[in-house]
Amino acid sequence: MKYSIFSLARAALSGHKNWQRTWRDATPKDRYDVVIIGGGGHGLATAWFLASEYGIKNVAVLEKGWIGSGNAGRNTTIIRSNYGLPGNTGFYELSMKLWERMEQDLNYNTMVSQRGVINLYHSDAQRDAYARRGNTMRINGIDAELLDLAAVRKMIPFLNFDNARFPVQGGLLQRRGGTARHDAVVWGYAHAASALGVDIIQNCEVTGFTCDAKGKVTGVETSRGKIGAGKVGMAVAGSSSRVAAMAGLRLPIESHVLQAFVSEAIKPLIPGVMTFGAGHFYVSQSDKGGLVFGGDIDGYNSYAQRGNMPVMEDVCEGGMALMPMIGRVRLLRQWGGIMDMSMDGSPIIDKTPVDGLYINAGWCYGGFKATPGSGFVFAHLLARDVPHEEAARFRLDRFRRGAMIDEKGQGAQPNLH
Amino acid sequence: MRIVCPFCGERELGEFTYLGDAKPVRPEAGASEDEVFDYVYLRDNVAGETNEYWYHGGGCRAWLKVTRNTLTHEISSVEPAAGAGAAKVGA
Amino acid sequence: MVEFSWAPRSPLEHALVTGAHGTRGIEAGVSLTEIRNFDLIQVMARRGKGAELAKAAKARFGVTAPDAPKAVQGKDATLIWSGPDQFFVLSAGGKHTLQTLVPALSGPASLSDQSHARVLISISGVKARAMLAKLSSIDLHVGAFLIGAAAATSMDHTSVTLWRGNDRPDGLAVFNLLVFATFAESLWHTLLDSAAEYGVAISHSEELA
Amino acid sequence: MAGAQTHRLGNGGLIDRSAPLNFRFDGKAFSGLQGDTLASALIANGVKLVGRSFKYHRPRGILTSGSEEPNALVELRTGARREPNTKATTAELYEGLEAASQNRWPSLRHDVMSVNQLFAPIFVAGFYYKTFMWPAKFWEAIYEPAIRRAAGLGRAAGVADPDHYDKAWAHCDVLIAGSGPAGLAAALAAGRSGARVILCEEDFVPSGRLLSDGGTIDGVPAAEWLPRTLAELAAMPDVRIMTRTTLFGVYDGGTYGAIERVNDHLPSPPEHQVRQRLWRIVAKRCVVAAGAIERPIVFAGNDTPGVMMASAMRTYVARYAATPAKRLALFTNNEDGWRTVETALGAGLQIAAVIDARADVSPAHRSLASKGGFPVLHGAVSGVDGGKDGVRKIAVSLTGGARAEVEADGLAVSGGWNPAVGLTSFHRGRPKWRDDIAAFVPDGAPPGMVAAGAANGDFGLGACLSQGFAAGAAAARDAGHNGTPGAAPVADDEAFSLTPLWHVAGKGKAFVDYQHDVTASDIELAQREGFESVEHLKRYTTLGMATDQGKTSNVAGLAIMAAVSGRSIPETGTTIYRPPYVPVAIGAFAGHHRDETFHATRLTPSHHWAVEQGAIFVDTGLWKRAQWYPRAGEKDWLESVTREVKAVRGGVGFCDVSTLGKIDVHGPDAGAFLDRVYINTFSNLAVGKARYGLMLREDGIVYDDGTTARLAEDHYFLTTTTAKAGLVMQHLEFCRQVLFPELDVQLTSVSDQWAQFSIAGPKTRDLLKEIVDPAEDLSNEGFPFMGAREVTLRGGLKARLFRISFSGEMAFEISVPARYGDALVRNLMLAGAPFGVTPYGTEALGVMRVEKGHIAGPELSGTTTAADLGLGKMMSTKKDYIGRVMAGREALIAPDRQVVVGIKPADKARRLRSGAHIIPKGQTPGPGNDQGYVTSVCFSPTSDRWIGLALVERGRERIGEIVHAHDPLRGEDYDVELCNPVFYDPDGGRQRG
Repeated sequence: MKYSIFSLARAALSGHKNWQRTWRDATPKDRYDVVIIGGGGHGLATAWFLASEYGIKNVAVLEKGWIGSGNAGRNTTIIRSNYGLPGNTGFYELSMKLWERMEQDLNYNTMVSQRGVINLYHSDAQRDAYARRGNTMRINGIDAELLDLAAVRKMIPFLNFDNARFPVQGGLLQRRGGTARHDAVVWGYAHAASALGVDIIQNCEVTGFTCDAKGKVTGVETSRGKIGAGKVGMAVAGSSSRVAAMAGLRLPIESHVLQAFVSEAIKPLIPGVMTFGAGHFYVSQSDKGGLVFGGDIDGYNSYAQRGNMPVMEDVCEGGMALMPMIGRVRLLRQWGGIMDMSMDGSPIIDKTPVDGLYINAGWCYGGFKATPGSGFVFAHLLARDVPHEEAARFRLDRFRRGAMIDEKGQGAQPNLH
Repeated sequence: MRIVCPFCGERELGEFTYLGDAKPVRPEAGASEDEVFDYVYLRDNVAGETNEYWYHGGGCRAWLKVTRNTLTHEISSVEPAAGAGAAKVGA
Repeated sequence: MVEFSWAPRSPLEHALVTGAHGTRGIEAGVSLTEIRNFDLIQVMARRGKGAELAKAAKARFGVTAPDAPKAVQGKDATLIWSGPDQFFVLSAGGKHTLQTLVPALSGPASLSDQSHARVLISISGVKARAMLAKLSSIDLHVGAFLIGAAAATSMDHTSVTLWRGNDRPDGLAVFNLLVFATFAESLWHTLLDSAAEYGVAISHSEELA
Repeated sequence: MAGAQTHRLGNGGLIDRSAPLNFRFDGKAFSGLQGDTLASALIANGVKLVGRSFKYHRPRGILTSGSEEPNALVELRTGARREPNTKATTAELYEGLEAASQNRWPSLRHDVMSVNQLFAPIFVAGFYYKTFMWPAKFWEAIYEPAIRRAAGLGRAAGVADPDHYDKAWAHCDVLIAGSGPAGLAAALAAGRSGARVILCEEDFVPSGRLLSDGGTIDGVPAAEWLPRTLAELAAMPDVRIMTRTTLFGVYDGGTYGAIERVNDHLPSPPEHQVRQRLWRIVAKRCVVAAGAIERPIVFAGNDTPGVMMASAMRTYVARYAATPAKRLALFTNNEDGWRTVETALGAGLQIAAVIDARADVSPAHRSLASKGGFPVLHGAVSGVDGGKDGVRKIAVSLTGGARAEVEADGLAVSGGWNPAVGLTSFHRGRPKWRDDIAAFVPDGAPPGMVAAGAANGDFGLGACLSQGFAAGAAAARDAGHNGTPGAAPVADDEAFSLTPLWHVAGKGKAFVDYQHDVTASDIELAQREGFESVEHLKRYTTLGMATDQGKTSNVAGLAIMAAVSGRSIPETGTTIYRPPYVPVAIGAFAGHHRDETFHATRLTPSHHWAVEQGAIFVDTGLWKRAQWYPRAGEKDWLESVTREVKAVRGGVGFCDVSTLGKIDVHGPDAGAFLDRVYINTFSNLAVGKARYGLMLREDGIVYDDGTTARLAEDHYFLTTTTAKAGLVMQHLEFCRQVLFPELDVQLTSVSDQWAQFSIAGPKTRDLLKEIVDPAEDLSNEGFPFMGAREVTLRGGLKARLFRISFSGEMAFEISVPARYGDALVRNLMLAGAPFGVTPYGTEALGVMRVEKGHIAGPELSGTTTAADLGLGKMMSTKKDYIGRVMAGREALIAPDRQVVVGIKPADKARRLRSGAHIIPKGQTPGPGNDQGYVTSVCFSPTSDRWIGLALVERGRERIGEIVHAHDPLRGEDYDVELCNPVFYDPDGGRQRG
């Protein structure tokens, strides 16, 4: 059923009794051309692009729990393409362009809202680093503006400009950045992929791989039985090491917890997305009114999906340092997601050394914004067996070769990226 | 999280800094690029009990080997690194 | 030729204003005293030389140097544990200097002068524990942190050495704090903020108690 | 004067009738009493309408008497202290309190947004996902702004919070959440056993529901037992009862978060006091005695003002002597609800009827009904006739199908009780279902925690006391206290027979989540569309996501989902419980870390002198460093900096470089140790000499640099960059303790021990001779370049001199013990006056290092190799060192890497800027020809032009090539020449001279 204000009005007349399931509740078939492990945004987007862009419709997406139960459902919903290094810049812009047409592509309102992303700077050195990054963006055809103090004051007058420990000096602004409704992205891809024939199978945990005599992957073993596959793609950020280990692989990835927070809903206070440059704090305000904010990862390996107090305090300290007007706003919920922290802070999209197994992993805390782009290039890789040109640097062997994509310059220390 | 520093006693998380898995051992001089690559880049990333290095930088500056469960954050043992407390080793 | 004076200046010289601070009209709940004239030598045992150092220290100070978080009072020095295999020798200015300790201890140990790297603040008063609870994650309960207990710890994300000295004559506990010199002014203001509601009496002294 | 408290009983209650308090709600003056909450005071004044709902703007009243309140949210206080979404049910009344209703315009009674109710047929769950998509541009321009304005509830102040917060630590053996019967009993047992106890109570008085429900304990009325018990606890020195304190979270290792509302009961905090305090409580054991929350029953019109939880109704009557209704009805499915009838009758209120959903009512209640003269109707409430002025009539579907109507001005509802399972579930534990009470109860808990009493699903007073006492005694024992807890307080258990009833079918909207306007039909729609998982249900309908965190709505919501999806409630399961248990002010988590005290500040030994000089300071990490020293008449920073540079190059200047990290490396193996951490060799450095060193990370990338001097055979003095000082110390300790424990080496930071100044310029020796004892030989022979040794200063002070140069001039660095740093700088000024000595800041320092082509922070970007920086030759081939092997990887030694090179503008008058990119001349900039970027620039007074350093592909092979500096961000494009990065004195004659 096509969604629109008209269908909504029609449905209202019948008391909304005629709406269909948003996606089909599929029963696993014996075999698919492609099996995607992971019913998050990336997995579902991959399936949709396989079906819509590459004509491969005999596809299953296997999800251990409910779709969107991983990081797609527990992030801070920011979209942007303000990256500075070759490999990242083009890819994230590809993703941004796909965000810009997502609702029309999917016939689902994912509330993509380009209200702007500003990274504040507090020193000359930071300004210079942002200038370098912003120029990279411009050279890649991406919008970027370097704002001075006066321009920032005008745009976001409520920051602490007067008695800050590290006064704001300016910011790097990407007006096309913003937010999207994270759960809706999952549901929208599921809705559209299912309509094209993709089977979305929830409560189906992959427990192993099946291989032929030559070691090529022929399918997966799951909690709902064996499922054959021409190719298997894994898009299970947070659990990548665990799934890869079933195929005998060790990855340049650690799992870390990233906390996020939301405040009580309040009337509009903050226009776009802001990141504090002198501490760990970034914030936006959801359409529902909650301030959605976060900061640094907790810093130790974890699969516990919950964080500890020091980071919670650190984030709120950053918030109060930047805009002490939020002191009396109350923090409503705290949660934690498991990040695939890679050794250079950038993702991995590649074939693996195991024939027939493909990997999409290592998104660190930046996976949400990559959702459509990741799906697109992963679908390309699965369909064509060669990397998409915008993902050509996200190879698994780049660490061995020394071709890291290290935006933060922190090296092989995942918790510092 | 609270870590029982073998030197200081139980302390709060904020006094410690995490490094990572303590299983990989730095290869000897003359090791191949592959061996060193493995040491520097590849991780088991265990979901469960694992040994890891923590630094009590906000306290006694000892490096510690902590056995911790990454699913529950439960810590089952803490030992000093080999060179912390070296004055007590046989000369 | 210009005549020079080499007057030492405490890192708290600017920030410390003697007298009352915070809530007035009540008896000050917290006393803060900076002690300015001291020598502080860090003694680090060499590999395998722990026992030898213990012997040399005993000979020098008349007490057994701590090998656990404790502060031990010798006849003219306090030995404060500062980490595995190491302790501080705190003494009145000029008493135990690097020059005088090197001959005695440098066989089994490495020595570094930290006299200028730290500021020494003594904290007491009926509200001392309440105020320290805002800064320290250490349990300072009367039964948990006894006289002579010490901790290498952090306050407000800044490394400090904290130990409990002898009680005041009025029976109140005394907490001594060694703070990095370049952080001292900043942490001093934090101390004052934490203590202000209880009323603070501020002073400084040349003398190590 | 405010109006009379028309709905206040003549006697009773725990309010102080001698202490009237004036307050205003929506501008109207009222009066209440000390001991009131805002909610009880409003009730005492007959106010029923207090808020509007989120989506439909329906009129709402007060539903509960606690922190689970979904409806009665107000903006409390005004101006900078305005607190949106404050629960009237927990806000203590104080003199002069001002509160305003939210989410309405122009007024609470006449809210034009209530027009939304007309669109209710369209505004169903998730409707926005299906529309607002065309045209695409309209989302940000039209739809979204409208939605954003309509959403949200209260308004934040929009200006800085004027109040202060702090944070504190507390430690105990036994931590208890809640001071009701179970919590008090636990405290008694643990306290008597000798344990250190902290009891947190969110209310401003302890005792929990004992205050409202009373009872008989140890043979005496609760009102008698309570003061006795509280006195016993108060007499125990290690038992601490913290009221106004909510335990909101449990973290690892027995760390708990609690928020103390220190001064929220006053108009503003007294001077020197905080508004709220965040507690980090470390406890060996925790007893959760947080009680239970009464749950509503979902029926049409259940959100009408005047419909209230039965337990809240009796709290208002018993505790506050305030009457929400004069003639009330009760709708219950359990025995406990009847207590409200008893309380109401006791207070002289009329009972219109009791609608009991169960088949049977106890004989005692039957006789109560006949004595009280009210009917007991078997059935369920199917609708409410009423509006913003409250309840008028209640429609009842009787068992068997008949209908009835009840006239009443209030309806008390009891659907049973849900144990407060938040704290026990915050480690992602899922509670288990208990059929006998039709509720979820804790199924395990985080380590060290146990639930007792109502929080554990055992609601009877006797059970609460005995369980709480047993839990407290066990907790004390587990924490190592073996004292005798004595006898437990004893009481009888009340009956609690319940027939589950979640949803009564009927016409009209039946609310599950009041605040988010989620109705039973929304849940049915979600199920129809496949959002059957409880997490999907929550996210699709927003059930349980409002400020009340679903305390009154979650279980009912999933019970309805279970019913429509044909599953049992336990099969349907719960969502994950997330902290905090109640919303907590962000300011409290920050404590005093805001404004200038956001982070600590480090000051150099010459700081206060520099302040006297009028220096401009720059933040470098935590440091304040003098950036430049303006002089009168100088028009901008550039003029000052240029003067400083010229003064150094032409005469002598000094700069405080105490911020560099300084590490003493001691021990017989110190040299061998340094050989392993640096790419070059230090074991062969002569005593009395210094050497520049470069350190890699294990991945082969440059980590840090600095000079290290050998002061004795077994003592090196190592310096790091300012930025990396702490990290290098950590790294070296890792090397020492973990990687190379066999080496006999000791490390300690002496960063703060030494005040260190760079003295530079051709007249450096002249100045030093004034300072240093005349016996010291400072000649080139006596103190050659890279020499390092202790010297005596005039007056006898010992200092260290290092003949090293960052500026490229004849220079020394001088170190004195830090407390003499201030004296040294003053003496330098005094002694240097004849030579025109000039203090210089970090800007001039930076200019001179760029002129010399020295690398610094911008080049040490964490992605550059030694070779990229032109220092590849330092990499020893004769030894192993950290990073050696990985530095040899193919892409790190590729010939087309970006390497450091000098740049100068083709047009000599042009200014350079860092961050511009390098593009081959004549090409259109694009990702394919982006060959590098400008890392550092300065105006070089020596060259009389702007110069810079850049990282450029094959840069060193291209010296002399004109390339394009592309800076679209700043709208600049210009030609620059690639050149040798050493602009000044390339042979180094000046620094050696």
